[in-house]
Amino acid sequence: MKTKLTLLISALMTGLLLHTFAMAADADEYMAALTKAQQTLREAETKVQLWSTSEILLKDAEKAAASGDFELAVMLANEATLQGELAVATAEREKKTWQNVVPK
Amino acid sequence: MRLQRRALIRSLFTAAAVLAVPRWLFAARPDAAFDADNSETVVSDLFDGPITESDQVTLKVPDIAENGAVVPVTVSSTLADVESISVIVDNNPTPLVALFELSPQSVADISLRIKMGKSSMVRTIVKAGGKLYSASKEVKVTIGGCGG
Amino acid sequence: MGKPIKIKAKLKGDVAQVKVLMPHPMESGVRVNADTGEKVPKHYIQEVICKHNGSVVNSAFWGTGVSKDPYMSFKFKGAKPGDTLEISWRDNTGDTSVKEITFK
Amino acid sequence: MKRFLIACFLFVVMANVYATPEQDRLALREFFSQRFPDLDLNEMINGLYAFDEGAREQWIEMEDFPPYEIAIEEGEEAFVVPFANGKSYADCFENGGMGIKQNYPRFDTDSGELITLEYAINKCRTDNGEEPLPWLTGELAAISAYMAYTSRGNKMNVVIPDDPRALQAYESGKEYYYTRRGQLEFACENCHMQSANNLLRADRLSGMLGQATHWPVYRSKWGETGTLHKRFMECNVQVRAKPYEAQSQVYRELEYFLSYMSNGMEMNGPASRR
Repeated sequence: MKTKLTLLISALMTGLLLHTFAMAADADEYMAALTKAQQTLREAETKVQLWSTSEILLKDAEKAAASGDFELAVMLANEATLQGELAVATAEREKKTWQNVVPK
Repeated sequence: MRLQRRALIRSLFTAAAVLAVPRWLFAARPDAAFDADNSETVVSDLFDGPITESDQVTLKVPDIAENGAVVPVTVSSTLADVESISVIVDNNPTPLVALFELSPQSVADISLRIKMGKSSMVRTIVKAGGKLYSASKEVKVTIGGCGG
Repeated sequence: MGKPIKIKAKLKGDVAQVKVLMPHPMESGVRVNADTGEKVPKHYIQEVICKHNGSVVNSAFWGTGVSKDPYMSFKFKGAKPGDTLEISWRDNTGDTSVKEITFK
Repeated sequence: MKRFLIACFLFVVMANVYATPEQDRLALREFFSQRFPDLDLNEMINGLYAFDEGAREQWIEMEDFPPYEIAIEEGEEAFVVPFANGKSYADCFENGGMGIKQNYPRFDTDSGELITLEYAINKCRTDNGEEPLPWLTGELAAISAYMAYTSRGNKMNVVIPDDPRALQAYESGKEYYYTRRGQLEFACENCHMQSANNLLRADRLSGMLGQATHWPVYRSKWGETGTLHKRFMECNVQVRAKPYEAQSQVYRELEYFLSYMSNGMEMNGPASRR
């Protein structure tokens, strides 16, 4: 009985510990994701191509991180990065092609 | 009880009209009819007696409203002795939009801009010579978002 | 005191054609303020009284379904140059506005 | 010979890429006369009402007593009130500010600034020690509406002076107009040239010609009179692109291009729209 209890407690402790580690990793991961997203969005902005949706994602990511949900925060930041990359891709493509639609 | 009270209020209105307090007080605003949430109640609150559809009442509204926030409505009539004109939008939260009471000097020709939340039958009831006449037409309201 | 009423009136023979614009928010009590998320309270014109030389030719009773900055037009007989036309409204808050013009 | 051919080739390429603003304008009119062979292009100052008979009838009824008249009156009242220093708006503008809207935006070759009418109104205030007014609606839009009203019937006459900075501003505005952007990847051009007169959901799209002649506008959707830049912001949001600030460089350049394209068309502001 006593052994069983000890086992249970140690199992719980290990679980908690692992969870804490996982969280720590996620916080770093989030900071990295956030930095990348911010850089990408800034690039989109300098190319006059920022979407109206991207900064909202970053705000939501910050909120999620503040409440400790790093998994969601990382996901949202990555989504913002993806939007920024798409916007930059549009900018680069349009630079070459916009002239084609001007009536001549 | 409610009916009795309404009858009482109505007789008070009549008394007021007969006494002709300041002359412009044809009647008080029929608040209950304006608060009613369906056309049937509006009509029964405002009017007694049969209502006849009449081609002497013209209701001009667009088939498709350009903007539900501003729908132009014109009501005119060739009937003699028009006393009042009402505008009712069935599907509005409170269907009674307007009630105009006209003096004998008036020409029955009124325009107004109204709000419509969604597509609806728009109707007008004209009281002339003590009798009730109506005209109605459906107006489609589209859900926009862009435009300009 | 409400905003000033704007009146355009002209005579065609002895028939007066009157067009009126009344700056007013005409809040139906249904609209939600996007910033606060709260319903904007009802604020709408309930009565418009039109007098020719002091006697009423048209009294209009309105609900919440009249558009913002309401417009109405009407006609009446028996008007001549020099006659007066007075239009006044009263809203559900007790606010009023009055305007008088003289027919040319 | 080879060098001559290259020169010729380069000339053709350059001529193609660097069409003059006037060539752009004429090509644009040609584009619309081919798209709408039966339409008097001058009607396009009335936006979608040039295309849609049902909507046009309702608009004409609005014109019976248009709600922007409130703004014209308020604008006139505000316009004549002197500033604390005794000067007034009339002192800031040529011809006392009357009948001049068709010349805006104008490029100031001294300061290198691109000046829209609204920009000039607020500049007039700050130059005279007054606080600037909010850009989108209210008093500024009303003053602009009044000034537009006094300019009715004049022909749009935006000038691009012989200054590389002015031409650059025009070119930037042009590039902005034709560049797809936002999550929906729409350029101004997609809606207002290719799809002019088409329905986008329930809304009929206006054409680009004449889009700059009729501002400010009382939009029923807004329930008040607002400026062109308010509409730019709305357009951006509709394609899910982040809008710029009103009177930002980007929007002033866009207005410059858009207005130049309407050159020769009748000024008809302020206007009412759905």
